[in-house]
Amino acid sequence: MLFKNLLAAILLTAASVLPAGAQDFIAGIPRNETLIVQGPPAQNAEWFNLWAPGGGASNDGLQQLTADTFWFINPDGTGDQAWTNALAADRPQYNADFTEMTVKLKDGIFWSDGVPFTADDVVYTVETQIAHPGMGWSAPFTVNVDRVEATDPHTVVFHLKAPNSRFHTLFTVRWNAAWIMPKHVFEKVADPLGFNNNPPVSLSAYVLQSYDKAGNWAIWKLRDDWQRTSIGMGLKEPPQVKYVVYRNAGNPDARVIEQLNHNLDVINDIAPEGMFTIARKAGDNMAAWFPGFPFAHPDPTLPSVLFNHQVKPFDNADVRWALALMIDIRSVAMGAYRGAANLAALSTPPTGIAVPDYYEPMQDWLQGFELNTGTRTIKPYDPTIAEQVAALVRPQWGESIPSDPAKLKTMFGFGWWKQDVQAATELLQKAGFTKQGNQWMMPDGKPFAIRLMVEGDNIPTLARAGTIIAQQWSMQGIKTTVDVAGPTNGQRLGAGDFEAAIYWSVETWGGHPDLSFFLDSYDSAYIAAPGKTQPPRNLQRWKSDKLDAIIAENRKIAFDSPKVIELGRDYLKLAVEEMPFIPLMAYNKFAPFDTTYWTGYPSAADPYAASGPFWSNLRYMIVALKQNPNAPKP
Amino acid sequence: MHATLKPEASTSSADPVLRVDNLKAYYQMNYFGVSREVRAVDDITLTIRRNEIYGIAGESSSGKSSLIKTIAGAIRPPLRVVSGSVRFDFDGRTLDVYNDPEAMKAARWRHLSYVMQGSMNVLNPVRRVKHAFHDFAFRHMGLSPSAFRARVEAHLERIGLDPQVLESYPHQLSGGMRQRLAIGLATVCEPEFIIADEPTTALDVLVQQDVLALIKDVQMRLGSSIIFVTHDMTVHAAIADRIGIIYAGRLVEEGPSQAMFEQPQHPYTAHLIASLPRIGDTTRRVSLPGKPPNLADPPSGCRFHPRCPLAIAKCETESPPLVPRGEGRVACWRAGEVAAA
Amino acid sequence: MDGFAKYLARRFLQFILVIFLGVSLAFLITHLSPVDPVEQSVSLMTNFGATDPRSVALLREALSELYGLQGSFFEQYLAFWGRVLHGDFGPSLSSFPTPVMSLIMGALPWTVGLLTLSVLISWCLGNLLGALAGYFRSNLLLKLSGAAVMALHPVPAYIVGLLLLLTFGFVWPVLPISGGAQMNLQPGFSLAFVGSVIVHGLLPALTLVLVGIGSWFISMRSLVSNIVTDDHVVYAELGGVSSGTIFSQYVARNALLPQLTGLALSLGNVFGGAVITEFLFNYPGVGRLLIQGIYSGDYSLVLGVTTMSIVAVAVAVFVIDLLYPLIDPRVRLG
Amino acid sequence: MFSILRDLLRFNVEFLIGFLLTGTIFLFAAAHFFAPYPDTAIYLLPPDMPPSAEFWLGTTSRGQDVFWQISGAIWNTMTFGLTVMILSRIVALAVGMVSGYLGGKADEVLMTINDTLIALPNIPILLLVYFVMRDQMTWPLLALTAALLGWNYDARLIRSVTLSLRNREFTRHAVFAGMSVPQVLIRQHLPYVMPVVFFTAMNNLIWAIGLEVTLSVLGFSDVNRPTVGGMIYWANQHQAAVSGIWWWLVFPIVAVVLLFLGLFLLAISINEYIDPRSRLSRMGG
Amino acid sequence: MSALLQLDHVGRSYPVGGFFARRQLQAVKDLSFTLNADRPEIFTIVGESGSGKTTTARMILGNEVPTSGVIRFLGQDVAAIRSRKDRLAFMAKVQPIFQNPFEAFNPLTTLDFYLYSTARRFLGLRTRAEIEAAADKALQHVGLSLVEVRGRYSHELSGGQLQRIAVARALIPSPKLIVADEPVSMVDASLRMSIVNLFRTLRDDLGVTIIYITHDLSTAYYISDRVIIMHKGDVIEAGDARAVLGNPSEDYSRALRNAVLPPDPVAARRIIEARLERRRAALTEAGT
Repeated sequence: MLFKNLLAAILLTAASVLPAGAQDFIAGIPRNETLIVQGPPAQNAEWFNLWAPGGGASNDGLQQLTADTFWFINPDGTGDQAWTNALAADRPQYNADFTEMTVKLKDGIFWSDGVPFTADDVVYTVETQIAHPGMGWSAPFTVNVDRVEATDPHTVVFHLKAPNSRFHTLFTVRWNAAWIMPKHVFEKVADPLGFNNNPPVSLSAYVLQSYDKAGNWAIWKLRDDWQRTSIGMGLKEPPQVKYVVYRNAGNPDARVIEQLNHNLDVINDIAPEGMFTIARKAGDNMAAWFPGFPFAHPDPTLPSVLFNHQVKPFDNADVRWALALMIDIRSVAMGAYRGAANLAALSTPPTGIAVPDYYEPMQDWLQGFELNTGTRTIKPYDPTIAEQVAALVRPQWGESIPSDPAKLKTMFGFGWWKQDVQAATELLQKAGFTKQGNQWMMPDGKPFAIRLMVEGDNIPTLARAGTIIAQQWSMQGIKTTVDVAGPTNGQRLGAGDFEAAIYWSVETWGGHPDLSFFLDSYDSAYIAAPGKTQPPRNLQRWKSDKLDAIIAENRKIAFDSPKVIELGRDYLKLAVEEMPFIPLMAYNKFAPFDTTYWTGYPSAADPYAASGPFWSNLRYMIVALKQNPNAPKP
Repeated sequence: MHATLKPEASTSSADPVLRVDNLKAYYQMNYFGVSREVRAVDDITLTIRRNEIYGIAGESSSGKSSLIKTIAGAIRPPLRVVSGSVRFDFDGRTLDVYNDPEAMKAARWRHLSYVMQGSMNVLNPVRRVKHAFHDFAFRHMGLSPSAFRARVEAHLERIGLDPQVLESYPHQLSGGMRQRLAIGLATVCEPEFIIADEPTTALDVLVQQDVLALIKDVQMRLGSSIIFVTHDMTVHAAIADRIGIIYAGRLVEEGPSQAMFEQPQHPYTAHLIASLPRIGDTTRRVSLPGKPPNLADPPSGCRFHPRCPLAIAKCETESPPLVPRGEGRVACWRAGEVAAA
Repeated sequence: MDGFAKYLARRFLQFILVIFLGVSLAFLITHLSPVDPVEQSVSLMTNFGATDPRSVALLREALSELYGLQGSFFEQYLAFWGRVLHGDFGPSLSSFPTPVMSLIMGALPWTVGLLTLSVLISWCLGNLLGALAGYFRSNLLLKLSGAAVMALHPVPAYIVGLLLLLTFGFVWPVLPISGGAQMNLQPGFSLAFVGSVIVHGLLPALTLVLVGIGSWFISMRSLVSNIVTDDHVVYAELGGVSSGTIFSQYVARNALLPQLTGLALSLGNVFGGAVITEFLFNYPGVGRLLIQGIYSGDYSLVLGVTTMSIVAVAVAVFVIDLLYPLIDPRVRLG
Repeated sequence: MFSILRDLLRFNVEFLIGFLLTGTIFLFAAAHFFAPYPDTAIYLLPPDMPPSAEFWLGTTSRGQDVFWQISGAIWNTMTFGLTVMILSRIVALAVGMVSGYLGGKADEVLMTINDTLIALPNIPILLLVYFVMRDQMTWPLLALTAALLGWNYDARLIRSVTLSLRNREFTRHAVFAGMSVPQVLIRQHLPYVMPVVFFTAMNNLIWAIGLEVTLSVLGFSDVNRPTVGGMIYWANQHQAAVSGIWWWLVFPIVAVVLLFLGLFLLAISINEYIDPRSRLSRMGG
Repeated sequence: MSALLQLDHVGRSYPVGGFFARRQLQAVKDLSFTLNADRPEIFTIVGESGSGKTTTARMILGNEVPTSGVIRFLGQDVAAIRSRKDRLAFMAKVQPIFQNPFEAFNPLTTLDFYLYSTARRFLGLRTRAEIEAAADKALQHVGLSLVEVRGRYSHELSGGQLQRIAVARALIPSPKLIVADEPVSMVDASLRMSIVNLFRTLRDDLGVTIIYITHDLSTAYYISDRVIIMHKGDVIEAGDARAVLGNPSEDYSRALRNAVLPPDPVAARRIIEARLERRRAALTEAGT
């Protein structure tokens, strides 16, 4: 009796409550004016001070939608269309020896509280941060800036401590950059480091509407005066997206479910299998970078097998090459990405402008590249890898896989090193290794074993790649165990506490051929002693005189100089010869869009803006989206 | 001598209120292949009359406790009734304990109550005593709650307990008080029949005397029949009208207590009585040789024969029947010779 | 009363000692953590931009000073106790300079609401079913529900939650699968908000109830099957007391007493959050906060949550010890 | 020993079912030693194959045979769970019995430690210890850590049993028969404590397996060693739940549930067998 | 005369009562008596529950420490014996017999283990044969043999047999003193006398002094040499057993004496009848 009553009560409650739960996904905001984007959970959600550490909603729309600075580079773009003048009216102007940079600012830009934006805000930004170590851009300003002045309300002149032809990149957004502070707000604050800036005034087209104190969501609203912003000025029509919701949509499974339920328009990252599920279930309501397989968007970062050059025997290029030749990249592509990988043999991501500037012109050189194994010379490059991978995925994807090799190269990459166990054997022997049974012994007689570090479930595809490479090496006689570092990954990489790792030490502008974005930090002067923390980028602690020469040369020339590409190619050739790390592929992200409410997302065919929710370039996508006329009516 | 305290049994009426016929109740156990059958109650027939106190005596594990549990219908597996019947006669209605469970349940406490050994544990330790009275007796009394309470209090006063005990928890009371309370609980509905299982064991001498007096008092007032078990022959001497002696699951002798103490018919009874020490007498008492029989594998013939000083060849092979002798019954091939021995 | 006061004093001393030892141990372990909050912040601030190695070094230095991480281990330990005694866990390192306390206080209502209810429901349900199953051994319905509970018992919380998430979010999408309340709804005692909180809490709560019910069920059933053979139960049966009364007043009542200690412990544990469930359903509670803290090397935060949990459990045990005499008359009156 | 087993099998249905279940799963788990592929090998088989005649339980998205994966995973998880269980039982027994028997100062000290550990929240402590140990965190070490966190509540139960045994006459008798403390504890008290040990052992095992899964799900696991939690971890990494690869998740869980049910039935029937009350009635008397 | 055991103004109090109402209970008050080492006797302590007799036994055995006064065994303060070695030496001379033989033997331990353990620990015997011989010899004293006991469990034997085995075990180290706390109260009446008779034999044949603690006046009368009657911690009456029990002088002792039911229905009924009369009178009085 009791059970029956209980059961009845439960069912009754369920019946009355469940439909209510399904209704009204966001209270009081029309769904068809709202773009819902996957954001990270904001710890310390009430913190809106973008210029001080403190967590908060920085990546939940704060910097993407309200902050602004001089210039933007579209990482997916090529040539001039990749460059956008935002607050600046023009490109940066340096003096001859690169000790002075002058920036002209656009007129008619206002903060969301109605205060005009002027050069004083810029000066204040730089000076305040220099005065407060610990603020986000304090350190680079302190290192570079001798003096900054506003020569008139729309002109700023930076006097630098030393020549620096790339100083403007501090204010150039690829992912983010030094954002301009609202002087009229911060000057009233005693401690800019302890100020939560809540609510934030906006310099861009959207402004904070409401946020979750628990950090699960933040909602941004189109400014009424959106035209008085750098992005709004350029628009011909008003943006159709009135509200942008950044929401923490939970684990990858939940993200897939939420998008299928039309509660999440933009996904940042899911596993390939989740992507395939959405493609299968959402049908026409789905858009992605590629409309069909491989779907994924290649980020301008380069997942690689990093070696710690300060740990023997990884200081030996022959060993590194041998390990590269033991890899069957097709299995890696299949295992990590189910084939949906954009493979990279060169040490720069095969995205954006790198394709016409580096990948296409260097194919001949790659095919002609000869490697001395100690007993013979081989030509390790295999330009047909894309076709081979295509053949592997065709059973599953069938007709959607084209047969045109040129198209396949944009999907799967230009080529990679052919697995060549014999050559690897010769290289190892050349390096003094011996093989006992199926076990390689190092020159000192110890068995050659590798701990391959991966971050883990934060970047599952790389963890997956790591397990396959480990298996391949193990099968060739080098016992490799995968070590999941989790949250300690970054620190261990920095401290050199690893032998080999799957991570990236190369990131580029994507939309600009200049490689200084990462290359400058490869200068051997910055290499830390073993055990000490290495500054970002040169995590493998690769030291090369030739490289130093390239870096020195690159510093001397201007950002837009055509010589940049030449030096870039020199670097790429050097990296092939020395194989300081084994580049694998672009960091492909599965980031499907739901087109039920919005259309016009960027794609490989129309890469007009970046689409990653955490990328500040996203704003150019948001203002370009169009309402789907077939959207369900509220 | 007080008139009501005559040791002669059943003067008032001779009609039986309890009839136990050929009752067999065995422990049938099967633990992981070890099957055992313990014949705790082995073919026992007896009747108890109205207004009579019937004592059951025997050593531990003789089956006396099993017998009284079987009579009370308080058995749980592995103890099972194998054959025979237990019938009560209440208000002219015959109730078979094992055939009329519903009627039995209704009759409990109204007609038939039970005093258990170990009064320590029979009351719910986490509730006040008054709840026990309510749970056990309220529905039989047909009284309003306040009238019921008054009745219970009066009843407790009559048996010499402060009604305040109703507000107590069991563990706040001494052993003697608890035992008195148990008797109070068993008699509050004035039942015709009371089953008492070792009601005075483990009580101090002074308390024991008190409780025995109480039982006798209540019995006389209500005219109830009481069947009770104890191994202490002196307790039987003090209040039983008739005594049944159990040995190895069987009734070996039964008779009025006075007669039994004066002239035991069975050698075992004789021994039980003879071994009792008494103050003022330091002559050496002999104890019974041997050990109590194992009921899972009892001796052949008369079960007492291995320890019997009078045993003859016949005793080893043939089990003596329980036959009338004198004022009672006895099961012994040499029954006549005991007194002489 | 003298004896009681003495007992109280000793018990209180032990209570303090437990908290002291527990928190010290937690301090030790958190400070052995290899995750360096400065490095975490540095990598957060430098990961995506062009980075000049010289400025990174400068940043690291500045942050280290800002977070107050200088000083020996022992000095930090003393400073920690100094703050804790004032109910302050210092600033969070990953959410600098927001105080840890305000982060915890933000998450606590969610967790306490969710967990208290789930613990109570699973305790009541598990005990009720367990008691019924232990008393009415032959009832088929009870046997079946017992089997269901038993089969559910070993299934890890994550799986139960995942199954619920898939069932009610994917196959039959009727319940929200993420978050604590509807978006853009301002917290308050409005019908909409409370309703939304309840609806959002259904799946995590159901997960916790399903996961928690098993152990209560099993222990209650075994307690009851011991109690039914007790004399007072047998005696009540002989007294013709109705089986309903016997069940509730003689069996369940006695068996519940030991379960109360378990309930108190579970309620104390509420302050530690339900890590897996909150993680899975993205529930804005202490458990999720804790995971974030661990990931970001925010030992102030981790230590704050751990300390709260230790104190809560110790208090719960202490309180139940003090209350027990009021609950169990045997202890009260000896 | 063998005759006990035979008796239990012949005369106790629960034991029989439990034995069959546990035995089957054990054999199944032991079979991984004879698996056709190494249990860490990936992409040797076509991925995502549903259960079929060729792959009985299907294949994972990593190209592994679910059958052989579960086989190895159950073995490893069981080893972990049993290690935690046995270690923590030993500590619980030692602390509970010594504390209950000796009483006084020893009891106070042990119970303060015990209460401290009760108050420590398990998951954060384990995660932190995992962080501290990192690469050195092998599964035996993890098992040890878990065991150190998993004995305290049960030690209290054991202590209360010992406390009541301490005042039993046979304990005093044993002392006057010259038995030493270990002799009293092991010979006289242990049989009475064993049912508690067995009863708590099952809960502890469930807790340990749950812990393994929890840590794995949160990403704290040795990916080089297949376990039930590890399988769930990898299934998550491949979003098996939403991708319809249900066999990757369902079968390991079914195996765990069956294993647990088997062990539970074994535990309650063995408990009945070793329970002093049942032993006594079996011996007669 | 040398004293085997000397109790000198011994007292013992406990905190009692529940959680909220604790008080001190004086279980034993100022108890003094001396047992002579040269003349073995059966010294009986008679009392009801709560009289302090069991507490006295526990103090003599060293299981509890007096809160006042001293207990000396062969001149040594019993409470001061702390080390395991001293305890063993003490236990070799003073051995207990417990009330409930079924409780005194762990039902899951074979009976012979107790015998062997005693022989091994107190006699220092090592070989199996020696140990078994010692056990058998002790069992012979109580009319049993090792063959009957070996490998048996307590439930396989009767209470009387168990109690005799308990006595045999206590005899193994040839103790000077045996403290028997209610040794027959849980034994069937028919077997009771076999134990009681055994105590006589021990005293007469082995020269063991026995402290016999009981509430049963009839067996006390039957075997005791000297007796003390305790009530609520106080000694009410002490002296020669026959004299005290046969003709008690104190009110309490007399009441106790008169409550003993004789094995005779007529006399027993008269006692109950008298009690009943008093009850009725008391109730009538209360009623009026």
